[in-house]
Amino acid sequence: MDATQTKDMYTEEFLINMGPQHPSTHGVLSLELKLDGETIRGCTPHIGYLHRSMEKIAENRTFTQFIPFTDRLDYVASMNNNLGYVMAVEKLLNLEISERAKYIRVIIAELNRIASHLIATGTFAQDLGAFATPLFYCFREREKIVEIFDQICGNRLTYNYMRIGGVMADLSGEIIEKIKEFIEYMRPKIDDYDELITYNVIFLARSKHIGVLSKEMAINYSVTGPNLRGSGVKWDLRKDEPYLVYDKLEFDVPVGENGDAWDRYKVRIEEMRQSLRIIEQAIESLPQGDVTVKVGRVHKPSVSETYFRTENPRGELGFYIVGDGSVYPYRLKIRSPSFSNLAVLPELVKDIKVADIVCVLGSFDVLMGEIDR
Amino acid sequence: MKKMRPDEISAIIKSKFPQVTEEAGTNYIIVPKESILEVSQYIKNPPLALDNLHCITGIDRKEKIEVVYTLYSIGEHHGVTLKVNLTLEDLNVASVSAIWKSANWLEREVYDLFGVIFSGHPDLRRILNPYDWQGYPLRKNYSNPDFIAKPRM
Amino acid sequence: MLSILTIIWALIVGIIVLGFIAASAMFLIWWERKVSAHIQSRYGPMRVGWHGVLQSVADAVKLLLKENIIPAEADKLVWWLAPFIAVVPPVMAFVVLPFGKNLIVKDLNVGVLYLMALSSVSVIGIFMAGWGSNNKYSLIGGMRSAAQIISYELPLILSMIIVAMQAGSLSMQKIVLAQAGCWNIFHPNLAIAFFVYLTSATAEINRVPFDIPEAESELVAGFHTEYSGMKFAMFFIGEYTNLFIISAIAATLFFGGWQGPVLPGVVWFLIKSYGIVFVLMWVRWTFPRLRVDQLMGFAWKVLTPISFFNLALTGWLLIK
Amino acid sequence: MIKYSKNFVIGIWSLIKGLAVTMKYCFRPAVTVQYPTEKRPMSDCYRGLVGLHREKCIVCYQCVKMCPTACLAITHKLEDKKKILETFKYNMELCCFCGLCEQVCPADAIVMTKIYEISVYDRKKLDINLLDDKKYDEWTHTTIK
Repeated sequence: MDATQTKDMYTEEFLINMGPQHPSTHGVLSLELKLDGETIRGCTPHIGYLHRSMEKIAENRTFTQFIPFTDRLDYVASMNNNLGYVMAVEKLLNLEISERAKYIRVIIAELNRIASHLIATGTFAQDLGAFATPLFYCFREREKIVEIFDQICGNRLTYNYMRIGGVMADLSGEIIEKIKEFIEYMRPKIDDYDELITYNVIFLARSKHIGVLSKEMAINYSVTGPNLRGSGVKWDLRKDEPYLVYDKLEFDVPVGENGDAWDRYKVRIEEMRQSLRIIEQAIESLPQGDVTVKVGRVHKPSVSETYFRTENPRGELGFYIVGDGSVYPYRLKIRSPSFSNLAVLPELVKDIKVADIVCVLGSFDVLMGEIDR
Repeated sequence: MKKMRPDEISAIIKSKFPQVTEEAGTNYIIVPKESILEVSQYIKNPPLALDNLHCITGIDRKEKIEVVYTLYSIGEHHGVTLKVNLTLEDLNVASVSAIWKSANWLEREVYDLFGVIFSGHPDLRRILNPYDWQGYPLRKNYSNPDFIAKPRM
Repeated sequence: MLSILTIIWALIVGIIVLGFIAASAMFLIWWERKVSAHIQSRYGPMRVGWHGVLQSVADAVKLLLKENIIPAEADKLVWWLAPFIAVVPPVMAFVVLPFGKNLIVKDLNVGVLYLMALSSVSVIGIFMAGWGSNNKYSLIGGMRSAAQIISYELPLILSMIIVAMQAGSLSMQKIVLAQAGCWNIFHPNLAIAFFVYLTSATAEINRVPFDIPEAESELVAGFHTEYSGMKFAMFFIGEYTNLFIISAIAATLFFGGWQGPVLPGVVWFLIKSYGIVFVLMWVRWTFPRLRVDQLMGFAWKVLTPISFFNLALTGWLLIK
Repeated sequence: MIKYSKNFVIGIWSLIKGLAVTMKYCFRPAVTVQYPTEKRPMSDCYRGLVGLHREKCIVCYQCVKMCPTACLAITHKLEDKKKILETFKYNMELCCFCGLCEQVCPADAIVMTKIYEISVYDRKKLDINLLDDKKYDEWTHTTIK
C-alpha cells in the first residue's frame, strides 16, 4: 500500500468501496475510493450492475414494442424518455404529428420534468443530511403529478404514454383542470423549498464551492442538462434547437455562476418554475384536434439512420436509430445523459472530503437505470 | 455567426482533408481510420469548433463495423457526424479521448459491446459488462446461452 | 441493620431509575417518530395501540428476538462491551438530576462536575464500537465521534461553569434554588450560555446537524453499522437517554428546574425537559448536516471564543 | 467583523425560516393514506393484471404479436373453418403492464383489470390460464379488513 509522507505525519491510504449497496449512490453505483483519512485521493466508478442490454433488446422488438422499454431507462422521467424515443422514430419515418399532440407532449414532458427535479431536489437534500423531510415534501408534490399521469395513462411510474404518431389518450377537460390546480398548488411550494433548503446556511456551507465544474470541462466531457447550465453555459435544446412547440412558448433558461453543487441544484429549482410557466402557456394555447395520426401498427422505415436528441430532466437524451427496411431497428443506440455526466465525477472529487463526494454525486442527479441501460 | 448547414461543414472538412469522403445520400463524413486523429484535432478548434463529442456509436454491418462519432458545437449551434469503417480483421482505431474527454467512457462502451480496440485510450476496460465477460454482445453473430431472442412475428 | 436498609433503598431507587429510563427511551422514540411524521406530512406509527403508542414496545420485543450477528473479523471483546459502555454514562447521570424538591437520588456537592465527567465517558463506548466492528465505515464514524465530542466538550463545560458561577455552587439542588426569583435564562449572559450549551450538547449526543459519526448518507450508519438485535437497541436506548439527560440538565441549569407555580415540582421538571427535547427533535428534522471540518471549525472558532468571552463577562458582572 | 456578524445573523435567520416551514407543515393534515385499510381511488384506465372476455375473442393473435415481452400465448383449434380458442396462457412474471395488448385488440376482448395486489408464495401461480373464470379470486380480496 502506498503512503503519503507529509511533514512529520505519516498516514496510510486505504481503499473503501462505496456501493453498490450504499444509501446515497442513487442506485447500484459502486465507487472505489482511495482515502487518506477523510480526504479522497482517488475515485474509480464501476457501473453496469443494472445492465439489461436495452440496445440488444431493441434489435428484437418492433418500434412500437420498444416504447415500454424506454420507460425503464430513466424511470423517474419515463415520459421524457418516451418522448425522445418516439420523436427519433418519427424523424426516421418523416412523420408529422398533429398540433394538439405536440402541445400535449409538451405539457406532459414538462410535468414529468418537474417530477424528476423534485426527486433530484429531495434526494440532494437527503444526501446533505436533511434527513427525509425535504424528500417527503418533494414526494408529496410529486404525488400530485403522478396522480395526473395515472388518470391520463393508467400507470404511476412506467407510463408508456407516447405513441409513434401521437399520444395514447387525449387530455380531458377534467385533467386539464387538475393540471391548472397543480400549477397553483406548486408555486408556493417552491418558495417553501427556498426557505427550507436553498438558502439555509448549513446547506450553503455544504454545497457552495464544492465540485466546481468549469465551463470548458463541462463541454469537453459532454455534460448536459442542468449540470451544464449550472456551469454557466446557456445551452438548452428547448431554446437552441427547438422541437415540438417550444419555440412558440416563452421561458427563460436559468444558468449558474460558479458551476458548484449549489448552482446545479439552484438551476433545477429555477427550471421547475420555468416548467410551470411553460405548462401554463401550453394549456392556454392548446388547440383542438386529433391526438394521433393514422399510422399502421408496425412501422417500416427506409434504409436510413438518424440521430435525435431531446432535453431530458437529466440532460440530453439521444437516440441513434438505424433502420434496414424491416419493422425492427437494425441498431438502436441510446445516448443517456447520466452516462456522460457521471464520467466527469472522478475529476471533481479529488482532494475533497468523503462527505462531499455524496454532495457532488447528489448534485449531478445521476440515475443508474439510464447509465447501465 | 450564421448556423452552418451539414453540407457546408463537410465541404470545409473535405477541402482541408482530401482523403475524407461523404456517404452517398447523407451528410455523414467517412474518415479513413488513419486520419481520425488529425481530422478530430482540426474540427475541435475554430472555425468549426465542434467542442462537444456527444455520442460514439458502433454499428455492426456484418462485413464491417462502423464507428459513428456525433459531434455538436455549443457555441456555433451546428453538428456533424463522422464515420470510421473498420474491417473485422483489423478493429483498431486511434482513440480521441485526448481531444474530447467525453470519449473516454463512450469509447469504453463501444469496446465493451463491439470489441473495437481504441489504441491510445488511457483505460480501456469493459464498462457495462463484467470485466471477465466473453464476447461482444452487440455483434450480430453474438450468442450466449442466457440470451434468447424474442421470436420474430 | 442500617446497611441492609441502605442496600434495599438503593435497589428500589435503581429499579425506579432504570424503569424510568426504559419508559422514557421508548416514549421518546415513539414521540420522535410522531414528531418527524407530522413534520413530514405523514402519520407515523398508527397501528399498535392508540396512535401507535405501543410501537416502541413492539419494536423492543422484535429486537430482543433478533439474531445477534457478530462480524467474523470483529474484535469480539471490544465489540461486545461497546454498547454497555455507551449506555452506562447516561444512566449514571440520573444520580444528580433533581426531579423535585426532595426527589433526587443523591445531591452531590460536585454535581455539575460529575455530569461533565460523565459526558466525556460515552465517547469511549462509541469509539470501541467503531474500532471493534472492524468495518471501515464504523471506524471512520468512531474517529469522527471522538474528535467531535472532544471538541465540543470545551464550550459545553464553559457554559455549565457560568451557571455554577452565578449560583455559587456546583450542587444541582443549590443551582435550582438559586433560580427561585428569576430563571437563569432571563439573564442575558446566561441566555448566551444556554444557546452555546444547547448547540454543543446536540453535538455531544450526535444529533442532526452534528450527526457526522452516524451520517447515513456517507457512512451508512457509522459506528453501529454492524450491530443488530439488542446490542443495537442498547445504542438506541443510550442515545435517547442522553437526549433526555441533556434536556433535563438544560432545564435544571437554565429554566429553574422543578420550580414553578401550581403544579408539583416533578411535573414542571418533566414539562421543561420534554419541551427542550421537542426543540431538539424539531431541529433534527429540519436541518442538513455539517461537514466534519466545518463542525470542528464551528466548535473552535465560534463556540469556544463566545464561551470564553461569556465567562469573562459573567465574572465581571459578578465582581461588579 | 461587521461582515462576519452580518453573515452570522443572516445564517441564524435562515435557520429560523427553515424551522418555521417545518412547523407550518407540522400542523397541516397528513397526505399519506393508511394503506391496507384505506386506499387511494383507482383511476378509470388503471393498468393492472390482464383479463379476458373470452366470448369476444376472435383469435386474431394481435395481442400475442404486439406483446413486447412475449407473455401471452394462444392455441386454437378449427371447427368448421371457425377458430375456437383452446388455451390462453398469460405469464405474469414477464408482463410489464404496458397495455399494448389492450390497445391493439380489435374486439376489445383483452382488457387490463384493476388488480394490483398480486403477491404469491408459489411462482407457478404467476403462470395464469386466462380462460379460467376463478383465476383472480385469490387476489381480489387480499386486503386486510
